[in-house]
Amino acid sequence: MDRQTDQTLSWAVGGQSGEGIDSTGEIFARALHRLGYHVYAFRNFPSRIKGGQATYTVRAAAWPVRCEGDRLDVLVALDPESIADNRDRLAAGALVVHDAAFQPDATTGNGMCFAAVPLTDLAKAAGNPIMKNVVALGLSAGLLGLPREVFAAALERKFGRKGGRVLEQNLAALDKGFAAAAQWSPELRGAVLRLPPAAAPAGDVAPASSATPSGPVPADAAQAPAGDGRRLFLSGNEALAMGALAAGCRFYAGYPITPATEIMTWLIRHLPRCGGAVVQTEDEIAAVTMAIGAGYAGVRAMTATSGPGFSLMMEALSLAGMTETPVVVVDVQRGGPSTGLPTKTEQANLNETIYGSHGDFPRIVLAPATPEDCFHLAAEAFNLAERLQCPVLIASDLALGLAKQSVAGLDCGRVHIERGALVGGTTPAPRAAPAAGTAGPGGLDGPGRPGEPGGYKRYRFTEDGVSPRALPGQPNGRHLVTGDEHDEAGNITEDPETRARMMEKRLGKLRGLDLSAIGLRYEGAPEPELLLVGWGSTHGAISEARRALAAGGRTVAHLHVKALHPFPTAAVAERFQRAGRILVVEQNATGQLAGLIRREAGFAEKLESCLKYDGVPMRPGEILARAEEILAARPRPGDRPPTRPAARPRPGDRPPTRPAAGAALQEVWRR
Amino acid sequence: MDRQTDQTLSWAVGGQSGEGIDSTGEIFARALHRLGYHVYAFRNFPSRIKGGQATYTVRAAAWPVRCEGDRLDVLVALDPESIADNRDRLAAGALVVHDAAFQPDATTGNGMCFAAVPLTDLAKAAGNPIMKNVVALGLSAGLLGLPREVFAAALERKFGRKGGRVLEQNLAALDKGFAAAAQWSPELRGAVLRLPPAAAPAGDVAPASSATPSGPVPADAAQAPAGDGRRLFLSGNEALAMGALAAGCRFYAGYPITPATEIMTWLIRHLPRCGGAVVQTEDEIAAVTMAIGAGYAGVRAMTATSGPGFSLMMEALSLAGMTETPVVVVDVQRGGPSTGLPTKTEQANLNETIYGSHGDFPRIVLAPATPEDCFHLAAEAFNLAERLQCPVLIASDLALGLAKQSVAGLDCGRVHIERGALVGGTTPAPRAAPAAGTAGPGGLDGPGRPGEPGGYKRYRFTEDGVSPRALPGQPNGRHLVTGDEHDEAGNITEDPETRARMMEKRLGKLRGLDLSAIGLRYEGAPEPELLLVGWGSTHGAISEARRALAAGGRTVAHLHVKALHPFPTAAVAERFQRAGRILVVEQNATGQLAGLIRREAGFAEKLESCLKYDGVPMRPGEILARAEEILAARPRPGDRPPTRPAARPRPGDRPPTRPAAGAALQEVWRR
Amino acid sequence: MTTRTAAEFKGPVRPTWCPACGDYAVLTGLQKAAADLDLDPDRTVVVTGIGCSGKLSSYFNAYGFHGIHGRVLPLAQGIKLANRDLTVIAAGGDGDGYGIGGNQFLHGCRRNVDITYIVMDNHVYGLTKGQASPTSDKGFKTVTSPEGTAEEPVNPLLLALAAGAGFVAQVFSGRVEPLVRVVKRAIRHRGFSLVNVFSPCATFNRVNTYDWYNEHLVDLDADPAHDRTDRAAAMARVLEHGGLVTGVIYEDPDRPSFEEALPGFPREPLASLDLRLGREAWEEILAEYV
Amino acid sequence: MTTRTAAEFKGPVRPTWCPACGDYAVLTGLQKAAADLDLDPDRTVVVTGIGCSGKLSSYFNAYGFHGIHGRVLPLAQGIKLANRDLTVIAAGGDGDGYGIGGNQFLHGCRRNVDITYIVMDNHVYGLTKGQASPTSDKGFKTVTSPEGTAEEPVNPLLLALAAGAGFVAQVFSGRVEPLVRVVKRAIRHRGFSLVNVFSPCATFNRVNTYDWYNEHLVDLDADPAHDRTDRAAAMARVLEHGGLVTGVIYEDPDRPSFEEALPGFPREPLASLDLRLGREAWEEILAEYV
Ligand SMILES: Cc1ncc(C[n+]2csc(CCOP(=O)(O)OP(=O)(O)O)c2C)c(N)n1
Ligand SMILES: Cc1ncc(C[n+]2csc(CCOP(=O)(O)OP(=O)(O)O)c2C)c(N)n1
Ligand code: SF4
Ligand code: SF4
Ligand SMILES: [Mg+2]
Ligand SMILES: [Mg+2]
Repeated sequence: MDRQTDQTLSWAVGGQSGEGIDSTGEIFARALHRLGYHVYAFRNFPSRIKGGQATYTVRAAAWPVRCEGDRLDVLVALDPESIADNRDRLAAGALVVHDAAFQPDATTGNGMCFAAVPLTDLAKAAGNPIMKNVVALGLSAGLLGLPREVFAAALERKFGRKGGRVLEQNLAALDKGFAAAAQWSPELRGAVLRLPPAAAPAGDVAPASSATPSGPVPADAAQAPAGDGRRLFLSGNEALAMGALAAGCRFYAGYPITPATEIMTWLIRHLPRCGGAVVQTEDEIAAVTMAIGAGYAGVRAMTATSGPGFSLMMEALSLAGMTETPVVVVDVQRGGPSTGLPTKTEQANLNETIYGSHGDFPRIVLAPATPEDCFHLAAEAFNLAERLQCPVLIASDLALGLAKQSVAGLDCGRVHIERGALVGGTTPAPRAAPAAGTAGPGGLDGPGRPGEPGGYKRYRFTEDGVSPRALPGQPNGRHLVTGDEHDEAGNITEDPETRARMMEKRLGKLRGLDLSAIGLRYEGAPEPELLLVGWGSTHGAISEARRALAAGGRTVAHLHVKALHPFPTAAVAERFQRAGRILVVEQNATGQLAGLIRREAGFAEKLESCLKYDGVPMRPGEILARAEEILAARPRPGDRPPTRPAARPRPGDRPPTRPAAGAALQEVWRR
Repeated sequence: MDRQTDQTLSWAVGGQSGEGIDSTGEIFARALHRLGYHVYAFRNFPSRIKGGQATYTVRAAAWPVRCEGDRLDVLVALDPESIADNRDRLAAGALVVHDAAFQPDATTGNGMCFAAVPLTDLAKAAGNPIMKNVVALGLSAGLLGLPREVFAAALERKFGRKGGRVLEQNLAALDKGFAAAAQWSPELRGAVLRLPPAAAPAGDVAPASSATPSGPVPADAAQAPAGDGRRLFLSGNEALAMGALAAGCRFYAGYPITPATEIMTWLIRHLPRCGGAVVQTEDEIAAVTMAIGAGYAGVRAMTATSGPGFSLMMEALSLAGMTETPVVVVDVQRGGPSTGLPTKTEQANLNETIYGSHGDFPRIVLAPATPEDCFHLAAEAFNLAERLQCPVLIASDLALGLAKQSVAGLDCGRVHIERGALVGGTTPAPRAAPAAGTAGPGGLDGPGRPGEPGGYKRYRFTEDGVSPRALPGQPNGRHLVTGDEHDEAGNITEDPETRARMMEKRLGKLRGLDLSAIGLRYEGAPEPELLLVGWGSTHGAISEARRALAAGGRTVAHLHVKALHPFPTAAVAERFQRAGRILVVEQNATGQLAGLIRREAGFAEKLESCLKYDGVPMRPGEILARAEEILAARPRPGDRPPTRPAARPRPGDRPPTRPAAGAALQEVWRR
Repeated sequence: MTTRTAAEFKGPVRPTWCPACGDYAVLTGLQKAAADLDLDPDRTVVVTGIGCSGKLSSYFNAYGFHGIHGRVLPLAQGIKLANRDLTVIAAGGDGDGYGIGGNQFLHGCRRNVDITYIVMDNHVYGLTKGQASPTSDKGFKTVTSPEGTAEEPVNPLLLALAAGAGFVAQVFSGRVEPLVRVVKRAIRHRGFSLVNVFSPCATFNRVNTYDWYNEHLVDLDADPAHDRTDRAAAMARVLEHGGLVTGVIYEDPDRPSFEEALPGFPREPLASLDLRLGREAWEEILAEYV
Repeated sequence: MTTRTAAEFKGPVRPTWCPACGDYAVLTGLQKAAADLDLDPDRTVVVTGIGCSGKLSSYFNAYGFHGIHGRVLPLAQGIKLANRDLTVIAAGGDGDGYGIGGNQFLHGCRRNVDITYIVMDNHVYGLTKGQASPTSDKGFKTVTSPEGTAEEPVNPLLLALAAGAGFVAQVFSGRVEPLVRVVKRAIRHRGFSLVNVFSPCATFNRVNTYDWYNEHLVDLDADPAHDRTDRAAAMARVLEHGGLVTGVIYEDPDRPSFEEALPGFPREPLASLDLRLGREAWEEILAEYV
């Protein structure tokens, strides 16, 4: 898709990690956001601390862009590797602004324009060669005709503390960039760089675009955003942490791991102010069991991790399930298996979130697709955990967790806290305060000692399987909680009859739970010839692919699954029934969502997979290519359901993503 | 099924755990085995060390009995609880011999005969009241007309070391029991107790039965057993450890856990004699990683555990998959979730064996159904692990692991050791010995330094994805092994192209792997109206149910799945196509095998579940009842595939197992 | 001073330990200590691991949490941090605490949350029927070490001292009075306290019996020369006697607990907080992201 | 005596540590030690954990196993037990070894398999970008402890001594000669040896810098009064200096390694065994079950 069609601008800055790539990208992205654009920003970074090629991509438009897209329109390259690493994304006619300090290998260019700018020299002139990133920033802003104040203000915020001199030099570097841009002829600039008309500035209600949306631009592009009206620019991890805070999470225990660490560091900055606490534990086993202990004692508790740490939590999940203890566990998936690709994205823990750990016990698995989802599903997770007294898992992924996006405001007021059945309807009063609210179901104020006839029964058999909890501190609520099988009072038993009923009670809690309302999002034609199905961070890319297909005359739709377990089978089946073929898009090598669908809903004969497992976020063009491939083939009504070998990666499953190299180069910049 | 029909005898001794229940049962079982009977023996014991009701059941016949059956013909009760706990199994006309020291609550009897025998008094007379179990043993043997010598010899073996006095007393107690039995009128005895004609004695080739097999007795009952001809009496755990030893396992690391501990204790007795070593580690994480380390260094290595410990091993499994390190991990499943029912059986870790751990990596999951399987699949596991360089999991279960059974001989000679691709075709020579066998593929004797062009590449891309291993110690085989993504040489990389190819290489190793030959066992009609499908220890119970159904005129068959992953889809689908309805029998609450089948093979519309999750081993009658229920209902061709809620436990899934109480009692024994 | 009796802390379930198991004395000792300290059963939580020892919570009348093998300490810390009004007592076996739970032990000692940890140390894995444990004497013969163990045993006191525990004590099931006295002191200690109890396994340990302990133990509480505020001296004494000492070995009454040391940790129990977020707080947070 | 050079132990990959990272000195020190000891690269395995430190195995020319976070010791022990002809060197970070890997560390010390464990202790989680580690000084400010940590740091030497390690040493990346000398001695030690290396993180630890160490470290190797065969004395010295000592702190040359102590453990590498089972052995086994 070219810029004319999708009306976006894709800009990236690349260089050695540690050269200020992140801050340059971040300032650029945030400025566009504040100017009213919808922005999607993603860092591609290596698993090392300093050095190694890193790219910060910013995609902006007047409509809500929600993925990196396929194309790079402008690359500001601080080193040669950046060009090599991003070459596949550079569209014909793309502009590569590179530091004149090196000569790019232009032999494999694809009709891109190379422009050498003496970034380092200009930075040197401003006072320090390391500020070449700031020169690049000014240059980029200047070329797009963006106002200097926004960028100067950003630098002021950043360096304010470090005192005048550094800031001054940075502002000088910025200006050198702007000045360099001013030397470009307006035609040249316009040919390469044209940002779509700006929407309303940040803080306002609607990023009302003056562009008439058409074709692949979403129909609702000009609509007012939902929420409390304030547009935000933030990552999925940040939104998730905010959702947890808003939902009353007051205890977090965790162990650092990429890409989940931000959730902990965010909460450590904000929780104590609300009376909560964060503990960095010795390992993930301690993290999850500490959270379970806190959840048992009546605090909304959470832990977050990624693959390797998540695997270590498996045993404890089973404990939470057996003891009916609420706890929220977040898995921000990254490239696996094992340590895998710690800084790259993947969605290969779906199976583990649903099937990891031993024995049968109730759990709920939610999978946010956007920062808004991260916020609201995190909040919902705590309600579900306490209402159904079981672990709730949130399967996020690196691309979702780390990408920063413009969102239409997150409304704390929409978060309702439902604490589920508590005897006396309340949590324990502090020791200092007079005891209150101890009467209630379960005869807590009766004469029966806990465990005796008439006494409180923690695991009382009830209609819906949920038994009101007494939290420690609750007068007369004493009982045993155990990971061994137990009777209604909580005492250990091996009686087969009781055992069977307890299993039914526990698993029965999820029986009526239909998550389709929060767990499915459907967009597009009601009876599509092709239905795109996805989960997690691929939402944006699938959306764009869907719109492109529709613009090409196809009847298509997009079903995004945000509740993986219990699976919203009925609602999914209804959609599937009406679809011609179904393409399941996911970032793993074995088609885990497709497998889940086959198991829970069937439809094997209609299912196709679009798999990606190279660590790079899914791109619309890859989905498009695979979709066209499927639509070109005839439907195969008599086909046998695909068996495991078919679901395994075949080279054919990887759509050709990389455009062929070649074509002429142009040197558009003269000193 | 009554005794006339199935021609078996079911005998049990029950009492307080610690009263010698196990040794009594064991001596009795082994004696019958040595007398040429086929014996199945199972202990039901509580999760405590002393006290608590324990029952040792022995079922014997002239044909290969392979489960406890539904019925108890004789119960020797040392305490009242034993009667209460086993009441449901006591058939009409069953004999309950109880210690005259107590008066059983006979009000809910079901036409059983109660016989009070002064076991304690007789033991006291023999010298010590604690020998009441030995009196019971003599009594039981006497009633059945079994030869005294066999039992006296067993006692001699047991007490030989403790010196004369204790043995003398025990022999006296045994004789008191025999004498008591002699007082019974032969008619009375015959009415209640008649052991089918004995087969050939132990040590001989065939337990040739003189009974003409008919009805539910298997058609091959009189056939000679396979194997090397020596009939053995042993548990699944013992057979599995023997298989590992025979296959060349020389390193075991483990942490104690019921019901897997016997594998470790068995190996600790036998491995050092063959030059191997067993390490009891600090936890299961150390156990599995130590085994992985050993596997990497060229030793066939194993660990075994159960649910909670298995969950702790999840992270490391992923490492073995990523580094392509062979290792064998055994999960002897027990009642879950969490600590659950540590001494009861269950099959609820199927999902975890296949889907536990993060990321996509190759693994193989085998599930033995009999001690013979335990032996041969354990041996095969090591070959698969080294041939395909991946973790191989063996999912056993408590009923299989702990029940002792007569088997037709285990042939060490049938075990072939295939070590897979090794550069130079060999393991490293000891430092003392001259280096040998270092030439070979990969240019190990070439000039290229490892990692340099021409040097050895541990993860060389090959046709089948398997790259020859160089083991540490191998000259010029140096390379890095890492859980991070890596290139052919083993060095860490984040290159998307290489990453994708490596994923394909690893997962591709299983592509051609069709496990149907070792992984499926089919018995019965080729086009059955009902196909019973099971896995693990339920094999014996399903077999009996199938024969009973067939005897009742139904066309039935039984497919047992012993390879869970990669699933033998094609072969299973072929069988399923020809079946009317399919009943999946398993001991868990969510129908994990049924779910796997839906995912891998489809056929949701034909599938029904027979689930059991109360910790008690599956019984033929339960399957029979469920099968009759299904056969009574009409086929439902237009049905929607069952969705998750349908797969969840419903009270209706549990066939009524417990016979109604009531009926008159008889007092058949007079002092 | 108090009207409570040990009997009030008797739980609803009858103990199923083997006769002569050392754990009986731990149970009754803890019940006596609880009564003496006038603990409120409704504000007391006994958290236990998996093992024979772990059954303690079934037999004690209070809130009880019988968790998973080796994780008694993070569970107990989570409970205490969630509600600091509770008295939290963690208990388990030597395998549970020093075997599989070793990392939780190490870090529990230095984190110093105000809980008391009672280890019923019988030098063997009881519930799984008699394998060697981390505290088994070198050469101890079991089903998993038929020729005797090859490793040096863990020395729990030394480890706790090295890991920075602020209260380290050891007692013996065979002597209930000091057990009660030391457990009381441990519960009163503000911060993490370890009480390692030599609690003989009557079934699987025929070496470290009541008689054996009676013969070998040295009571440091009876030794006026022992300076229990000096960590190095405490270590030296423990080493000197091969770990076979009883009494309060080390105590640092001034060290702040984790709750006191963690910046911003509130006085009010987290479990009692009003969970609603103020409008201003929310606005302040959003301001970062506009 | 030897013809090998440190350069021979240079691996195929160029290090990507930050400039001035302390781990460079550990790498070159280990390469030098390996050359001095005339180790055969083909019979040497470097096993590493996850962290910046874990990258060491990528840069060292030998067999390398870069495992999972915290499990370097069981991996290394498994390798050594599988083939006792190999020289096995385990290495990792402070988080890897004393944080998540604490239990493996504890039991690795007492099990005493003949491996050498080098911990690159920078008092911080480097690879995950600067969170507090178990050895972080109390009050150390990081993204996860913006107001400073609340816990007492782990003291690795004390822990190793308490856990029964037979060789305990500490060196500093800023002084390569003693580093090489001590590492050589550690590798030569029969049994488990710990070398804790103060290896400054130039990026995330602005407190424990080269200068800081140069100022604070006390060299026990230079102190003739230090009796390195006395465990209690070693502990006292470590405590006395708050852990800031260097040199060989403790050494027990006579203690048998696990391989020597484990009954029946063969002299021949397990990896070199003929796996076929003799007919008699098999018959003997079957005899139990007929
Ligand atoms: C993860 C896990 N591994 C193993 C077990 C099996 N297990 C139960 S109790 C126990 C050890 C008990 O020893 P100890 O902690 O000393 O307690 P004791 O029974 O001696 O009181 C073990 C290994 C388990 N329950 N969970
Ligand atoms: C199970 C697991 N948890 C967390 C991580 C993330 N992680 C990688 S390295 C590391 C800590 C590194 O610190 P340290 O061991 O001190 O090594 P350094 O980088 O400082 O050398 C962590 C937490 C992981 N890889 N695996
Ligand atoms: S086995 Fe030992 S520890 Fe367990 S209850 Fe019996 S005596 Fe006590
Ligand atoms: S972050 Fe620290 S430890 Fe890691 S490479 Fe950089 S300086 Fe070294
Ligand atoms: Mg113990
Ligand atoms: Mg570190």
